[in-house]
Amino acid sequence: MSEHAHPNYFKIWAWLLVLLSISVAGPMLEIPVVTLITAFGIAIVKAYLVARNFMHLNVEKKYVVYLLTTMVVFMLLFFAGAAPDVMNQEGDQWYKPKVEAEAAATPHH
Amino acid sequence: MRPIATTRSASGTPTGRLAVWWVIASEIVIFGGLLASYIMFRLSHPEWAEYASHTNTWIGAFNTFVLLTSSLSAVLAHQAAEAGNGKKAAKLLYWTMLGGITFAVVKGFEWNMEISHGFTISSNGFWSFYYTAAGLHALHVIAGVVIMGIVAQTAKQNLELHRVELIGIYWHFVDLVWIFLFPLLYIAK
Amino acid sequence: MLEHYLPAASTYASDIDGLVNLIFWIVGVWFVLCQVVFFYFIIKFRRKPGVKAQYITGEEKEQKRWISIPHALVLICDVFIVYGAVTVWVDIKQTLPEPEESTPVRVIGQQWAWTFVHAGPDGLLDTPDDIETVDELRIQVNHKYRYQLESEDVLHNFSIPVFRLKQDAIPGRVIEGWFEATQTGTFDVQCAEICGIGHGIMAARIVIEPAADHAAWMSENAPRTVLAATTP
Amino acid sequence: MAEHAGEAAHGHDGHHEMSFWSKYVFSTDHKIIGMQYMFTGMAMALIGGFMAYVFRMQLAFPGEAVPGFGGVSPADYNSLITNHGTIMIFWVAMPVLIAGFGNFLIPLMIGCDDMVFPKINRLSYQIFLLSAIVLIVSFFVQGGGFGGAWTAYPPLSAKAEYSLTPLGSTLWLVAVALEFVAFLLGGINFVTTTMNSRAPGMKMYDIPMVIWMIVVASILFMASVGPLIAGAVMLFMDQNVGTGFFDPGKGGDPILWQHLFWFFGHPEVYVVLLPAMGIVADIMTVFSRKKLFAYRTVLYTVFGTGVLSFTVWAHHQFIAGVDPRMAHIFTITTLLISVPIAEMCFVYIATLYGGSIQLSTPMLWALAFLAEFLIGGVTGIFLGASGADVYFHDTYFVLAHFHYTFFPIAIIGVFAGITYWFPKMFGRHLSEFWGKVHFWGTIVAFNCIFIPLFMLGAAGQHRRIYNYNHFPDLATPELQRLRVIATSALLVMLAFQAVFLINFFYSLFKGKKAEKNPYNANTLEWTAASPPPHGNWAELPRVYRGPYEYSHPDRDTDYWPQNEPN
Repeated sequence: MSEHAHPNYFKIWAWLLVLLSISVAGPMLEIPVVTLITAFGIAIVKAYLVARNFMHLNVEKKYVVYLLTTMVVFMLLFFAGAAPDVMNQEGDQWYKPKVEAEAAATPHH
Repeated sequence: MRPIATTRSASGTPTGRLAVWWVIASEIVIFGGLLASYIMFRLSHPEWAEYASHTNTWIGAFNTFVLLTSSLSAVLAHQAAEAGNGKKAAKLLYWTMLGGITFAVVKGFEWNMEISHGFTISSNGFWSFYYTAAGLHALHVIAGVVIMGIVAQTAKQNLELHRVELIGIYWHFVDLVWIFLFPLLYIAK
Repeated sequence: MLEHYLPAASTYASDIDGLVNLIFWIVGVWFVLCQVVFFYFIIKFRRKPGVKAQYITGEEKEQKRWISIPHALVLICDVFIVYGAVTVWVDIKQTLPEPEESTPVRVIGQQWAWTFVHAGPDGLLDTPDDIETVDELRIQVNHKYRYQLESEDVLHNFSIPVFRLKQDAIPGRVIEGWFEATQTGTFDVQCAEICGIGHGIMAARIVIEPAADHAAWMSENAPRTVLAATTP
Repeated sequence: MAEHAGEAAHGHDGHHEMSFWSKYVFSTDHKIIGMQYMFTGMAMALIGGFMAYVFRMQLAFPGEAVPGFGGVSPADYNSLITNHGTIMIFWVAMPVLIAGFGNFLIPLMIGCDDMVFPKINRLSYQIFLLSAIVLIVSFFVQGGGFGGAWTAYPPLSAKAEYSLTPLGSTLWLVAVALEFVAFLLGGINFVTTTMNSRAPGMKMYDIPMVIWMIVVASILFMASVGPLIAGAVMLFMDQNVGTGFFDPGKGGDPILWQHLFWFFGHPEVYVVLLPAMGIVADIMTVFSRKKLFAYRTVLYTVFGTGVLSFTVWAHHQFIAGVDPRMAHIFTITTLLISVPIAEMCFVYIATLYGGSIQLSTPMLWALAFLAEFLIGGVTGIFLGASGADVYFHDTYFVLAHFHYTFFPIAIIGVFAGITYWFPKMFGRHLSEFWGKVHFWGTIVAFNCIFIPLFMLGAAGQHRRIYNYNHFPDLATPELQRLRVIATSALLVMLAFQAVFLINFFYSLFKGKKAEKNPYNANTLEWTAASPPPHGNWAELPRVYRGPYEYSHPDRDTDYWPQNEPN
């Protein structure tokens, strides 16, 4: 580990801050698509920068990257399996009646 | 005394670091499960956008800034530890801890403010997720700060310097989780 | 095989029984085959003095065949089972009879009783002639019914073994399905999802009667709510 | 790494006298921790078995006071079945099979002196013990133990007004969550140890199958338990602070819990299955003096099973209100996973071919595992096929099916392992004769318990009912006779466990002394003393070949230990 040249950590930090400002500024345009990109697209870029340079995944053994990616893929799989029931309001032969409007209207204790 | 087993490295990755990767792998699925559930609910409840508009983006952004900066000092501590400079590494770890503490204190104020405005954990689904996800993350921050204190203590005496890297990797992961929590809880409105 | 234990009283009960038989024979053959070979090996290759075991790596192609051919055969059998399962499933869970040729019935589970809202003589729910009963479902034989399954509190499961029908009732969700009885009689309705300490007493009966009897029961009970006596 | 220098310098930390406490209670030695897990697991198995006795008695003789327990109320009954399931899976199968054998075997079989993190290992056991205590406490709190089934589906588990066990459900959840933490710590230790601390020369394909399987099981556990931990946090909040994650009235969804639970719950089946499969592989090769048939194929089927196990979870929810279209996908994946498992069984049968089989007690258990597990495997097909599951869901058919998988795993597999490694663990032999008496008594009685339950399931008897008198179609004398047969067989089986316990404890102190390698086995643990001292070997072994070189044609002896240069 000690042989490789270190990236300039300050530079990466500066980039992260720039990206942070963009993600905060994005919603001010009030265009949903732009917000989506500035919020989540930039989160992915930030995560990539941190994982690659701060966690040193760029010089770590490849199987570690595969391991972590596999975990993320499992979560996508979970999402794909659960979303048809949890996320939808209706499906094949079932629907969720609108109880929620009432529940939201009643004050919570 | 440390067993010989700990000093072997058949996989090419030092044992401590390997273990940290496995810890992070198991943490990914913990946060992953929680966030996947949140996203499902969020997409099926358009009205949550309205609830989310009561969060304070500026506080969230400030905390993101604090965590990103503390990640920088953590990685610099790792660099110092690699160079064999335990004193410097410890000092940088103290800065990182300060970042973590700042994060937690700001979070405390933020929650206090929100609860006093009536947004409690049982107000509605959004706030339940808001407090649960951020709370789980904050527990990780606090645990990180405590462990970092122990690591810094030994690093100061130039002992167990490899631990500086290990706690650093964990800290970056905590930072990474927040990078996703920030847009999910604050920006998406 | 299932008919040995209880009658098949719905149109799709025999489909399920057929699927169960299909699976039984497919896996049965595999099972018997495996066990016969297994016990044959155990008996044949018992330790004998002076006889050394063979050295077989199992890594060579002609050895691996002993595994890969059964492997492929299992896969083929799986295709048949999947085909059978999917057809039966689509019929039971994904097909709804047309409203004109069927009658709706609302089934509501709660701790620890079933409430059945019969459509009454007009064949429509949520009209004044609805007949509400507790723990007794009355239907007409050879007639299609569409059920709307709801739950008031926790999970329940609307299960009629003679129909081979099961469906969870979930609070916050309405689930639809259908059945058509093929023989008359009185049978059990179960709750097949644990629902608290009264789960064991959450029993109901389904009464399947000829069209004339059913019509008579409806006209007798139509306007007012009837609380049927619960089974002991 | 310069730290390798330490390897030669590692003398033995002398034989300074250790007190009983530091030697057996707060030890960091992997063997002692393994024993702690194993004995705790056995104690919990007795509790779980007692629960089975009480509720089976209630079913056979409804309403009559059960000797040793008294009358069984519906609340008692629910709590008994819930905790029987929870204990047998989380506090028996997992600690004994993975943590017990894993701790004992991994360092010994890969040739190192301990786990890589001995203190974390100790912490793992302590958390586990705490979780067991919390669970036991939960039976005695006000309102009684949790009675919402081991799957803990909300809203029943989430609200005290539904479950009527306000404290019991929360303590149950806390106990399960603590247990997960213990196994995460243990699992990280197992995986890291096996990846990094193998003896010099031990390559990937030289690792004994049982170690591979325990490691893959640990990885499966780590990768699948996360969502359930998140779910447990959410359920805890629902129970105690009034959130509504699973409450439809507050915008939540009870189905979400089922997904979180089964996303873990199905891989969990393989988490416990694989170590048992591994134990059986090692025993079968030793007692048939055969090389394991197609080692690599077995390994690939294990990986295949592992990956596929993440894609099948919703077959537990076919009729639980999930969208019916999803059932097709999960039927296909479920039937696909039958392929690698069937292949594993074929490989094991093929391993016997041309062998020199000795029917010793461990071998009997290993063979019985395969014979009985096949029944569990083939009956699973009925449940994985969505159309047939419409009928079988929640019947005793399901119950009998998974007992035909879990019993071979958690009981037969464990007995195989204990009888096989007993000489290594304690330096003494178990009695073969009483071992065989125990074997036949257990196996015959086991089948007499669960075959009647298959029939009851086919007759439509649904689960978790304390008294079938309320269901006229199920209250027939014919079916009641089957219930009585099952209960009687259970009593016989439980009685035979006394034979084991007496044999075990007698042999522990008075058994015949065991030499280093009583079975002429190849793997490294048999090159250490019986029982191995702290640090396992005076000089750590090197490895030159795979673990299953039995009856090699070039050798006079029929075994070829891994550590012999030639």
